[in-house]
Amino acid sequence: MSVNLDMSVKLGTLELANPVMTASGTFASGREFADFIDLSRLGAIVTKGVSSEPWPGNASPRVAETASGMLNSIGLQNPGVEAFIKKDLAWLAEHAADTPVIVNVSGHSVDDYVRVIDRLEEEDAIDAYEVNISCPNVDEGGMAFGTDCLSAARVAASCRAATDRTLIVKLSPNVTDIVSIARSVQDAGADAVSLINTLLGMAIDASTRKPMLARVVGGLSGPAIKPVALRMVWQVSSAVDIPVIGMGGVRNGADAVEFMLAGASAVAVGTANFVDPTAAIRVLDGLAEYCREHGVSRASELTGALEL
Amino acid sequence: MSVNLDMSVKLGTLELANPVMTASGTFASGREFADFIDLSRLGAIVTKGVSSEPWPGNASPRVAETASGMLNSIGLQNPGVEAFIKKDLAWLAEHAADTPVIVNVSGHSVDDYVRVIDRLEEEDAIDAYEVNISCPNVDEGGMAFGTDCLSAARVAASCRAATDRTLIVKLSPNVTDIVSIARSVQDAGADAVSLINTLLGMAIDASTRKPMLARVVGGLSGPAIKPVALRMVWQVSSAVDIPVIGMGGVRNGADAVEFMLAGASAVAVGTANFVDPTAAIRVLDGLAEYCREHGVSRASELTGALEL
Amino acid sequence: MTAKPSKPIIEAVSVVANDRITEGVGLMVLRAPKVAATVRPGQFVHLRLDTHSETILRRPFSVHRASGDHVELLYQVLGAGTLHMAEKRPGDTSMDVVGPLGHGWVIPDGLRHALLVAGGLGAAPLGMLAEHLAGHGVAVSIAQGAPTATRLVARQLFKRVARVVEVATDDGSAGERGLVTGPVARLLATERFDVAYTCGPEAMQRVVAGMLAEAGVPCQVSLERLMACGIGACLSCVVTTRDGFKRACVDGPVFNAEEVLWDASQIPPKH
Amino acid sequence: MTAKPSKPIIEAVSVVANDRITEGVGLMVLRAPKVAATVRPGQFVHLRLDTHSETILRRPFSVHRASGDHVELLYQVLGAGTLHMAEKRPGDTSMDVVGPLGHGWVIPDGLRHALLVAGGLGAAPLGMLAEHLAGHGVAVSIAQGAPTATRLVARQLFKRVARVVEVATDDGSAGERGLVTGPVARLLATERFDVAYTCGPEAMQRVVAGMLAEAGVPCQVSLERLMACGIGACLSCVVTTRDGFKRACVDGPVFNAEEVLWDASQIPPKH
Ligand SMILES: Cc1cc2nc3c(=O)[nH]c(=O)nc-3n(C[C@H](O)[C@H](O)[C@H](O)COP(=O)(O)OP(=O)(O)OC[C@H]3O[C@@H](n4cnc5c(N)ncnc54)[C@H](O)[C@@H]3O)c2cc1C
Ligand SMILES: Cc1cc2nc3c(=O)[nH]c(=O)nc-3n(C[C@H](O)[C@H](O)[C@H](O)COP(=O)(O)OP(=O)(O)OC[C@H]3O[C@@H](n4cnc5c(N)ncnc54)[C@H](O)[C@@H]3O)c2cc1C
Ligand SMILES: Cc1cc2nc3c(=O)[nH]c(=O)nc-3n(C[C@H](O)[C@H](O)[C@H](O)COP(=O)(O)O)c2cc1C
Ligand SMILES: Cc1cc2nc3c(=O)[nH]c(=O)nc-3n(C[C@H](O)[C@H](O)[C@H](O)COP(=O)(O)O)c2cc1C
Ligand code: FES
Ligand code: FES
Repeated sequence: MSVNLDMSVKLGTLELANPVMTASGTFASGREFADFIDLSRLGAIVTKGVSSEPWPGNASPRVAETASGMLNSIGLQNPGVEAFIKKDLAWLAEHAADTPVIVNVSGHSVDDYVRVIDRLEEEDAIDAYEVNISCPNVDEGGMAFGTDCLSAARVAASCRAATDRTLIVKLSPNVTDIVSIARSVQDAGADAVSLINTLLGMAIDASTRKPMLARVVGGLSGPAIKPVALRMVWQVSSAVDIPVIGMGGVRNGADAVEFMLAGASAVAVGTANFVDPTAAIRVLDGLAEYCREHGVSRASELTGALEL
Repeated sequence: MSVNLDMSVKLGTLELANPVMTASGTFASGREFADFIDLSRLGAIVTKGVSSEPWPGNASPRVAETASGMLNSIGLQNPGVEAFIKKDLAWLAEHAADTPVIVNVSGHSVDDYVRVIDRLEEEDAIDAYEVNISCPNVDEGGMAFGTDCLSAARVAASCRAATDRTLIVKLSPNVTDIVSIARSVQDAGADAVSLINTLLGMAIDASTRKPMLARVVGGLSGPAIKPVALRMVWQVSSAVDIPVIGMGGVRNGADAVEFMLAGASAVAVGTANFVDPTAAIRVLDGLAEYCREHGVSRASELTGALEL
Repeated sequence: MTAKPSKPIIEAVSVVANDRITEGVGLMVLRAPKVAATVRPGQFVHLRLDTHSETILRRPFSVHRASGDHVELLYQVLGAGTLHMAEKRPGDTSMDVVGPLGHGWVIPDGLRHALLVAGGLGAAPLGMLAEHLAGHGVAVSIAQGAPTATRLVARQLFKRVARVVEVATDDGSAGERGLVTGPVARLLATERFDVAYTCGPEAMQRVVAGMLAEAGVPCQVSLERLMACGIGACLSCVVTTRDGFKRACVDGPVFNAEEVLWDASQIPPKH
Repeated sequence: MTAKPSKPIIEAVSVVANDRITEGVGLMVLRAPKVAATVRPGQFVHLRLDTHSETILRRPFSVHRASGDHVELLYQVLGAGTLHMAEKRPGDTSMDVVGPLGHGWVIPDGLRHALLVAGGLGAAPLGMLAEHLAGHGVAVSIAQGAPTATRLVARQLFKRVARVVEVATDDGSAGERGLVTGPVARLLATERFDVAYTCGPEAMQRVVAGMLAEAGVPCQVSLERLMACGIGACLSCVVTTRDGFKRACVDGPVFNAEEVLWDASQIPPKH
């Protein structure tokens, strides 16, 4: 990277070396990608969702391919916060000590979220929490918290009270008015919002007459949803004062630029990691190349620089 | 078509020879497609949106291609109900007299919708109205009516009072809870609901930093949105008693089958008409072929036949 | 010479040849007997590149030439679609076209001398016109502009059929240095034209149309718009005219210059 | 013989050959020197077919054989991806693979006699194993089943390296009429095996695993699951085992039969 190009961005008080992070649930805790990329180059690693107790996830099939996208109904399968600390956090501390770690937090209830954070507060080497109030794949909690201003604010406020670390709230796109949800969590003390989580969708196999997912419905991700994601990032960033982390179908540098122009301070790469394990780094390199080609000396200048 | 295969379906009291219709705004009033297909084979022709006065539509560019989809911000450009009657209805009466005609109705206010219907009540050769309370591309009215139960019910009730013809209300997917909107319009007297209209989206050109659409945001359609559409058709048809017309990314017979399994009584072909002017007929032929191959003797058996 | 256009059809095509003719420009020869037999100068085809691509829309291309069973497309490589186009090999049968589409150039009765003004790839729809006019004994003069010499496409064709070809390039690498307006002014000063036909960047067409209006020469322009359907159904391609919005795909792409209100930039600005 | 698998890489591949070997089955030979050099029997590659296709996910395929710079994939044409695969021509350089992936077959020390049980395309991951075992002096017996004679893929390879190949087809067009369980029962009755390896439809593997458990022969199964990432990150490919969920892509696709709880049907039922 050229000495003249400053890729760093700020999310509240959290400084990142560059705006490219991973999207929760698509990067595990990084270990699986260490064969392919240099984790220390990432702006941040966002871990898979972590709950207070182990969650088994949903029955299979759990994924289905759709036009330029995929559905998943993994259901936040994870071994619980204790195992996460022992295995994932420890591995990260050893192998990616310089990369900021953002832990994605899942819960079936407000107390559940707080329990995870309480436990993680005892650990070092965590830079921020991303509270997932938007998972369409669990029956209790999950997306239900993210589709109503009051409950979204309740989760955000309780998590806020539990930590001084950077608090990001992850928003659901399955709402009439994402701006009012974003405002609610901002008012409840969130330092940033991330969006979008997956769109609730469904796929059917005509020949067997069965849903493609055992759970029937699942979350749609990938390039197909990028237009919806860009629109929401633009709407939300125009309305709130806290930084926005944009995601939804990002797979190259141009996509990252588009999200930043729409108002994102940072971007996350999700489904693209499955297609190409080096996707996050390609996004980063592409973004840097764009900046150099377009005479942008600080990547953060792109944020909100859409010309209307 | 084999004598043994009954393709007919019912939408309330309206009988269609088969369940394949065109999606409003993607088929004009049929004339442009007469060079390519036999219009009399369609289950119904759904016209473009018609308003009481001429509407100019939005500035250009009005379309942008996205991954497996497209955005449009046409903005319901139309010459108004009088010109529609003189040109389009007259043409249809002459060239597609046997094909049921469903007029898609646009309005900026409740009165506006009613005015269009009042005027059309004077005309023969209209089989149903589809009231569009879900257009994301107009500033007043449009989608605003479709994202709130009360205003949706208000439009539906006023239109209901204005006509005895089959009344279809077209729903917006840009809502937290499409089921409650569907219930509201059912309770207000709608004979059927159609869904989904487009998802609100946005595209940006990184190199110029400008939105791809002059109006900035537009409606996303095409295969990309099919998973969202299927999910909503399934949710709505499980919750209401009136028939559901399903659409969103339908381009072949299997897609039509999927929508019917999810609960649709009929399906509409939209964006696919742009890609292939014979798309609607291909969907129809594909659906019939599926029925024959799978021993389905009445297409209507497929409605809601999803095996869970 | 201006019969009603024949009905468009969908025709499966196969690639006969596809060659890069200069930096970023390709010439694709397609076998498309039905379209080749009915297309008229200035009409276009709507090309489907692939049925399982994530870019779902067709791409509109003027027919550059048509002869026998073949139509030729002269195309600039810009984005996903044209990149994909450039990869097609002879023998490829994965594409189809809808066409012929649109109203082409109108050739007035008794036409004796025509001026063709081509800017960059705007030469594409003028190729077939030039051949057609010359074949009918019309004198053809051509003013052609491009950024640089290698971008002066269709030069052989133009030289073969035109009485005069005057050239300008931005960098002076061929003809005079500057815009195509130079040659146009010179030709207008020395010759009399019954009609002018122009295609190229919209800003150029606008200026050229102004010069011709001043010179009292009726001018036809061929406009590009984003086109979803290409057959008049979607209203994505509107052109603002004195009579309100018209659809470039069916009411154009050729318009009389005087009816066009040059008040909007419609194409994604990168192009 | 069971060293830690080598690290997976992304390798650009070119098509050396791609032939239809029977109704609906193709054999694709890819130039992929790095993967070819490190892949072990039972491992797979995750194939990206196209970068502008609307089907965005990679497709997992067992390496059927590897030699020199080449890997061979034996594939059944089922849906969008494999249809597209069947269209690829020699010289195509549009694809890449991630691989080698997964834990392959475990070859116990001192192995002398192995039973391989292949159902349909389950023969794919057993090809390289059979060659490898034979090359190391292990006696190989094979029970192979398929719907009909033409679907008995890899027959030449199996005949070349195995001591015995017993065959069953549903329609009796080759070998005995019936399921592969017939030949398995016969082989188990007459011979002693140190280990058995099986791949094929899950219902078949389950029954075969049961027979082997009864006969006291340790059995390894190779399971197919929908795989988004193929590298252990997405949890789309879980297999229910006695120790909870395991990921087929990194903890498998080969599992010891006894650890698998055959309680879920994971693959879209059409296949
Ligand atoms: C009637 C007509 C005739 C044309 N004839 C020619 C020709 O002979 N030779 C040639 O090189 N080009 C011609 N063009 C322009 C050509 O259609 C575009 O360059 C091409 O569609 C770009 O596709 P892409 O995928 O490479 O670009 P992308 O930018 O990736 O395309 C994205 C979308 O924008 C549309 N688009 C982008 N640029 C244009 C444009 N300038 N005009 C219309 N749509 C555009 C595409 O069709 C597609 O829908 C013509 C356009 C029209 C309307
Ligand atoms: C480890 C492993 C090894 C395999 N080896 C072989 C092999 O050697 N030869 C062979 O013919 N097939 C093999 N398969 C199955 C092969 O991956 C599928 O047949 C193929 O992905 C189908 O793709 P499609 O686009 O044609 O089908 P579609 O049904 O259109 O695919 C849709 C989605 O479902 C997935 N899918 C569909 N069927 C299967 C399946 N049976 N297993 C896993 N994913 C599936 C696809 O990958 C894709 O994501 C293997 C699968 C796995 C998991
Ligand atoms: C398989 C899968 C698992 C996911 N798991 C989580 C999760 O645990 N927590 C979360 O907040 N989001 C989760 N997501 C959502 C992504 O983080 C992201 O918001 C979404 O996929 C959109 O981005 P993309 O289109 O780049 O994938 C998951 C997405 C996928 C595809
Ligand atoms: C260019 C365009 C114009 C449209 N105009 C209308 C309209 O006038 N009225 C309406 O109710 N829906 C309109 N729609 C929405 C479609 O009828 C349909 O609901 C939507 O596009 C989803 O279906 P599809 O994915 O098959 O296109 C329009 C869609 C497009 C793409
Ligand atoms: S391109 Fe659809 S109306 Fe012209
Ligand atoms: S395929 Fe992603 S974890 Fe196995």
